[in-house]
Amino acid sequence: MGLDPVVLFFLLGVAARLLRSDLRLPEAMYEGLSIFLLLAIGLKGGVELARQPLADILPQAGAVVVLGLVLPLLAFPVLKYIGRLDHYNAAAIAAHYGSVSMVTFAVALAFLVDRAIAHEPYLPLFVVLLEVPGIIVGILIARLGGGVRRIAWKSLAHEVLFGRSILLLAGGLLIGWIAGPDALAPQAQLFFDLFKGVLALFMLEMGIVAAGRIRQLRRTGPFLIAFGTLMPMVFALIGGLTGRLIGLSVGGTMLLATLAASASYIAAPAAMRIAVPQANPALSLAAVLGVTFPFNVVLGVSLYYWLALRIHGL
Amino acid sequence: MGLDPVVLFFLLGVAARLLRSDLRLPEAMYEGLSIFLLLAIGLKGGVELARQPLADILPQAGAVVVLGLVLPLLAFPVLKYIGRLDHYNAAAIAAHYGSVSMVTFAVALAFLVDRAIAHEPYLPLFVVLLEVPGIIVGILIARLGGGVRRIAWKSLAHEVLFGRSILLLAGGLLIGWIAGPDALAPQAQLFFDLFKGVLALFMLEMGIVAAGRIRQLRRTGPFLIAFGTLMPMVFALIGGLTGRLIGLSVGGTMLLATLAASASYIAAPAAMRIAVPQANPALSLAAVLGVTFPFNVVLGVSLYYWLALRIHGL
Amino acid sequence: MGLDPVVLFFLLGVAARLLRSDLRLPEAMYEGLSIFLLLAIGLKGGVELARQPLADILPQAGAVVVLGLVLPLLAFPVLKYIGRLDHYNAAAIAAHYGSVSMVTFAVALAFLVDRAIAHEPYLPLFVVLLEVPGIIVGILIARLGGGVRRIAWKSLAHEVLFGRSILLLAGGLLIGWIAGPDALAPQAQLFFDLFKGVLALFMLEMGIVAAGRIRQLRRTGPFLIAFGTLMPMVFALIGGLTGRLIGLSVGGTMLLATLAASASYIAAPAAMRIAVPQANPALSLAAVLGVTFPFNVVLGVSLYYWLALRIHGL
Amino acid sequence: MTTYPRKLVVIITEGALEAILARELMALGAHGYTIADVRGRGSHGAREAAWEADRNIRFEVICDEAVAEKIASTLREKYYDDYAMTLFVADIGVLRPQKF
Amino acid sequence: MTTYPRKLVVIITEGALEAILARELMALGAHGYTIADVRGRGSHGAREAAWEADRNIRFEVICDEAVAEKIASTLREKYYDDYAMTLFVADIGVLRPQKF
Amino acid sequence: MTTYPRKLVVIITEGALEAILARELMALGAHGYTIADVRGRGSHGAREAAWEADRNIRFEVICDEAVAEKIASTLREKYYDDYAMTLFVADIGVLRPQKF
Ligand SMILES: Nc1ncnc2c1ncn2[C@@H]1O[C@H](COP(=O)(O)O)[C@@H](O)[C@H]1O
Ligand SMILES: Nc1ncnc2c1ncn2[C@@H]1O[C@H](COP(=O)(O)O)[C@@H](O)[C@H]1O
Ligand SMILES: Nc1ncnc2c1ncn2[C@@H]1O[C@H](COP(=O)(O)O)[C@@H](O)[C@H]1O
Ligand code: NA
Ligand code: NA
Ligand code: NA
Repeated sequence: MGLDPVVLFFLLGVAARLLRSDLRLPEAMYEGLSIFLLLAIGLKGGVELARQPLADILPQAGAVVVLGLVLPLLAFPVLKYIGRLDHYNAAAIAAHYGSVSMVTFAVALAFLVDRAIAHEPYLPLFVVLLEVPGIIVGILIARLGGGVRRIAWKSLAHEVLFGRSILLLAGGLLIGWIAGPDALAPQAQLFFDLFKGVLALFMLEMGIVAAGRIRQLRRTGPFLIAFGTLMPMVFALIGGLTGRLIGLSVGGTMLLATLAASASYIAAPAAMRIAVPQANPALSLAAVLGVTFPFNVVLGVSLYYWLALRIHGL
Repeated sequence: MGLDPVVLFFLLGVAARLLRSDLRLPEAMYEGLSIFLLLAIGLKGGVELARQPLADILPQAGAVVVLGLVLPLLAFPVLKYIGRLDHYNAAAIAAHYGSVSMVTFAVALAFLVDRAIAHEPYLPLFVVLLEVPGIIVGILIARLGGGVRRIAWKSLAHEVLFGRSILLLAGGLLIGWIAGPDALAPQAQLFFDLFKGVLALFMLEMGIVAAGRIRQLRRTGPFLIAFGTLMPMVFALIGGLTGRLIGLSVGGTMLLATLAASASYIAAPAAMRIAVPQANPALSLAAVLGVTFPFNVVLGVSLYYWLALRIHGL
Repeated sequence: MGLDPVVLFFLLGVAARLLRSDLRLPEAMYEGLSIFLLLAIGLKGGVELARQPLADILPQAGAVVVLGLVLPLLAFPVLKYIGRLDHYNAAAIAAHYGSVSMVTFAVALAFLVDRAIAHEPYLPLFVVLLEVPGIIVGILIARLGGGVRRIAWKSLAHEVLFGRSILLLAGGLLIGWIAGPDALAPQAQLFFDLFKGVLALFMLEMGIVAAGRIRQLRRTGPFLIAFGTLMPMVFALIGGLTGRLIGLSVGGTMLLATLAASASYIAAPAAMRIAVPQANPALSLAAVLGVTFPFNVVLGVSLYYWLALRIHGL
Repeated sequence: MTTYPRKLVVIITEGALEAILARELMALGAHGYTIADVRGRGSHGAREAAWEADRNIRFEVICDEAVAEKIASTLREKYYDDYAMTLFVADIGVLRPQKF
Repeated sequence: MTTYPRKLVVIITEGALEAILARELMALGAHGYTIADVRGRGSHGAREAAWEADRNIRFEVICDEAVAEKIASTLREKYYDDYAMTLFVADIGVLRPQKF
Repeated sequence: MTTYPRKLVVIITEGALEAILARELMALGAHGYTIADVRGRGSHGAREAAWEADRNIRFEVICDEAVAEKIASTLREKYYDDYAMTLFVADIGVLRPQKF
């Protein structure tokens, strides 16, 4: 099969940046593409959700939320005691890894679709469910340990729950669920047929952005590099086992493993800047974008598929 | 059938705004999507126009222009004497309601296409014809009643006739008409197949924009809310009767009713800021975007279809 | 066949500008569309390249590079001695005409595809090969004749080789070549099926930009108008003969003629501003965008097809 | 560094006025201007640049005192009443006095 | 031309603060503000506006000296430590003293 | 409010110079800069930002007088002849003198 074109686009972006090319996607295009991807994933999931009884999914959904609450609690002590990061930075990075990356999910989804590997079609719902808990736990950790500093909880809950990415994902889910596949057919040519092409374009941009974070890794030292590759693998294992536990297929297990392994670079950074401003965003973004995102899309996705097979004893 | 997805996207935008989400479409995307929609509607109409003798349409076109001249004359006294708005504001709002909304038309068109209801395919021509007269009448009213103030008529005619929206609609019509369906086939995949998906995205943005105008309604009082819902219904009746008179089918009658009921938020506001600067744009936009646009796309379109059926005695 | 819709979109843009319409594509859209076109042409060529042994193309590629080195050397004396332009301006304009226009190529390609005329599918490779040499020769001419002024050659090589347009074209080629047609199938719906629609939109913008340069022609006098139409015809002849010589089909010959006839308005202007700042960009852009680009897309493409037929004795 | 004193006139107003003000400024004697797309809030409420009617622009004009005065008084008279508009003047220094 | 002296406070900071600062400035007594999207470099490194976390904004506030002082001291206390932020103050003149 | 006097150097020029000027300014001793995308008109005609070769940028540098002077004289010498460029200097006040 070789390298997925989506990964090649990512590498082109990385190369452009490392070669100091003037190639840049206009910021409006970055925003437009990410709005498209969030909506499309939501719609896809919503259309599938419409096909089956919600009650069947509820217990799974509960388990997934618990997963989202547990992951940052595991990451925090590693960051604080092994990585020797200060309290705020450890909490903020834990929040990033507790939350998820929608684009990493999209790459994993494309991996399965290309290979015609079956998977529960309602997994986009889990993206929504996993995005928020990790962030909230991270903020709680930061508060409990940090000095007293009033946090505007109301405005923060807002920021997190009604932030762009949750709103588009959840909104897409709802629209897909209400409208159903037939009513959405006229929109399908835009949102579904063009999905992988748009994802490729976005990966080009992600390559440029990620490569821009690599330099910072030199300053932050080897810990973040190790953390950014090892933690996702551990989280993938936990996510994969959870998937098995709640009865997901191999494909679904792989997707949940990938979600657990992925780290947020949209919702979490925005929330941390407001809720934990003492944390240095250069650190978290170096780890998330400079290490984990590239690792996941280039190697991780195949690895997590292999893992899902093993977990299912195949 | 339930709610059209296009309406659901609109409601998602409204919700995003009312929930004070940070969701915003970049302005370049707003512009890009509206350029696309204007061109696509024009092209579609032009391609259809190419299929039939122009002479047959000429009398209908004449009647439609007359309709465009009459509507603002009806709206003005209502605004001035019942609404007690000052002369300039009454004239400016009359101009908005005399002109038309291309997106409302697009939603109505999608309504018919989804239900496979026949309609004259050259109706986009009427969008072009109806956009300008209402604006010009509004300006004339403003001038005749207002104090003496030199208006640069030449530059104004310019602004209105060669403004972005007319140019793209009319340009698309011309290109579609000259090129014909076969030559345009390679472009069809962009402009025609993706139309409803792009319309959905644009409606998301319109929801955000419209909801941003709702707050102003509290200050402007109940008159504009009543005007913004009742006037469109009256205009729809007039438009529908005109449609019947000039021999349009039920679908065509419904489209003309919708056009009459719709109010401009692209061409008219731009022209009014230059030609009738004394008018307060907050008033007209609150009525057009905060009341009439939502009313038309959520309820109006179905209502006008019912109306068209009744007018045709069905 | 009549006018290609792509040309009609160009003319609509020209009309919009000459009529002083406020129609403008947002700059982010201009950039987005051109990124799309560069990638799509590269991908298309790369996919085709994957189908045949590279060794067969190498000698042709060598000849094409030589062509790229020779053309500016022919243009320079004409500009300097007949046009009486100063040394720097003559060198800079020679560089523009020595390089190529990707959009002109795309229009020629669409011309062939619409008429189902066979052509070597790897010609996008030649776009990449022809973009750089003309620019480098132009800079060398400027340096050799100009006063002593240190040029940062390293940063310049950079600018030219890793500039946006080369990077996207060459990157697309590589991705297409590595991934092959099957792996790229999911992206095909975006990059290949929408190509002509996107090209049409871009031509609308090009019309606006080109028409903005026409006024300057009045000041620069008749020489640039003559140069901008005659030089492309001479270059097309040279390009066409080269095509015949290296064994291209009629379609391929026409494409190479068009490439030779075309003048750069992305890579060359950017490089000249840095490397030959003494040259006045108003002159080169008036010739390239105000004369040659319109000439090529409206008339040139058909002319060069006729030329290719004659060269092949048909 | 010898700099020559000039005035910087900054005008923040509705996007709809771009073409008109550009012509007006040149007619009033400016030798140039610079325009940026901005958003903001003032006595006319929030203008958030979400779409075309909601966009602000920011004109910046370097000129001598006489032209600055003409610009300020003309805009005050012609536009202050009907448009969202903010204008201020600052003292700056330029290197090429003949240019401005 | 009679102009009335006012202060122009310019704040260049992270895009993430837009909504918060906008509220803060109004609460501190500003009558308005203007925002531009910018990019830049400073002690926190390059901020190139390639994507959302990398975007700067530039606030411009015309106000009287007291409000300028309150803005400067509040921002210094609340944001200087944790955010990429640059602030400067200039003397300007306005035509309508009651407006600012 | 104690502010420390500094210079604000503003440079409006062709987009093509962005990377070069950014390096140049840092080399001349600036501690940072802010860039905005703008359009405009001047002695080189209209630059309307419709496409890449037609784009202006606006650099803003806060620095001390010595650096301001170096920037102004270097740009004058190296770029004034060949590029559309406008430069002006204003007096401003900053809160943290060590930062600029
Ligand atoms: N005090 C202020 N400081 C900075 N900008 C302002 C101020 N007041 C108004 N503006 C800007 O000027 C525009 C028009 O102002 P106004 O006419 O007061 O609504 C606003 O949208 C803001 O962008
Ligand atoms: N000396 C300076 N001149 C102009 N702008 C600056 C300067 N220093 C910083 N900035 C701007 O302020 C932002 C934040 O600054 P900093 O906190 O120093 O990283 C930078 O990204 C620049 O946009
Ligand atoms: N008098 C002026 N006031 C404000 N901006 C100016 C002025 N003159 C020129 N500019 C800006 O500087 C750019 C280059 O100027 P120029 O070299 O005169 O063409 C123009 O495109 C404008 O953006
Ligand atoms: Na995770
Ligand atoms: Na109407
Ligand atoms: Na050429």
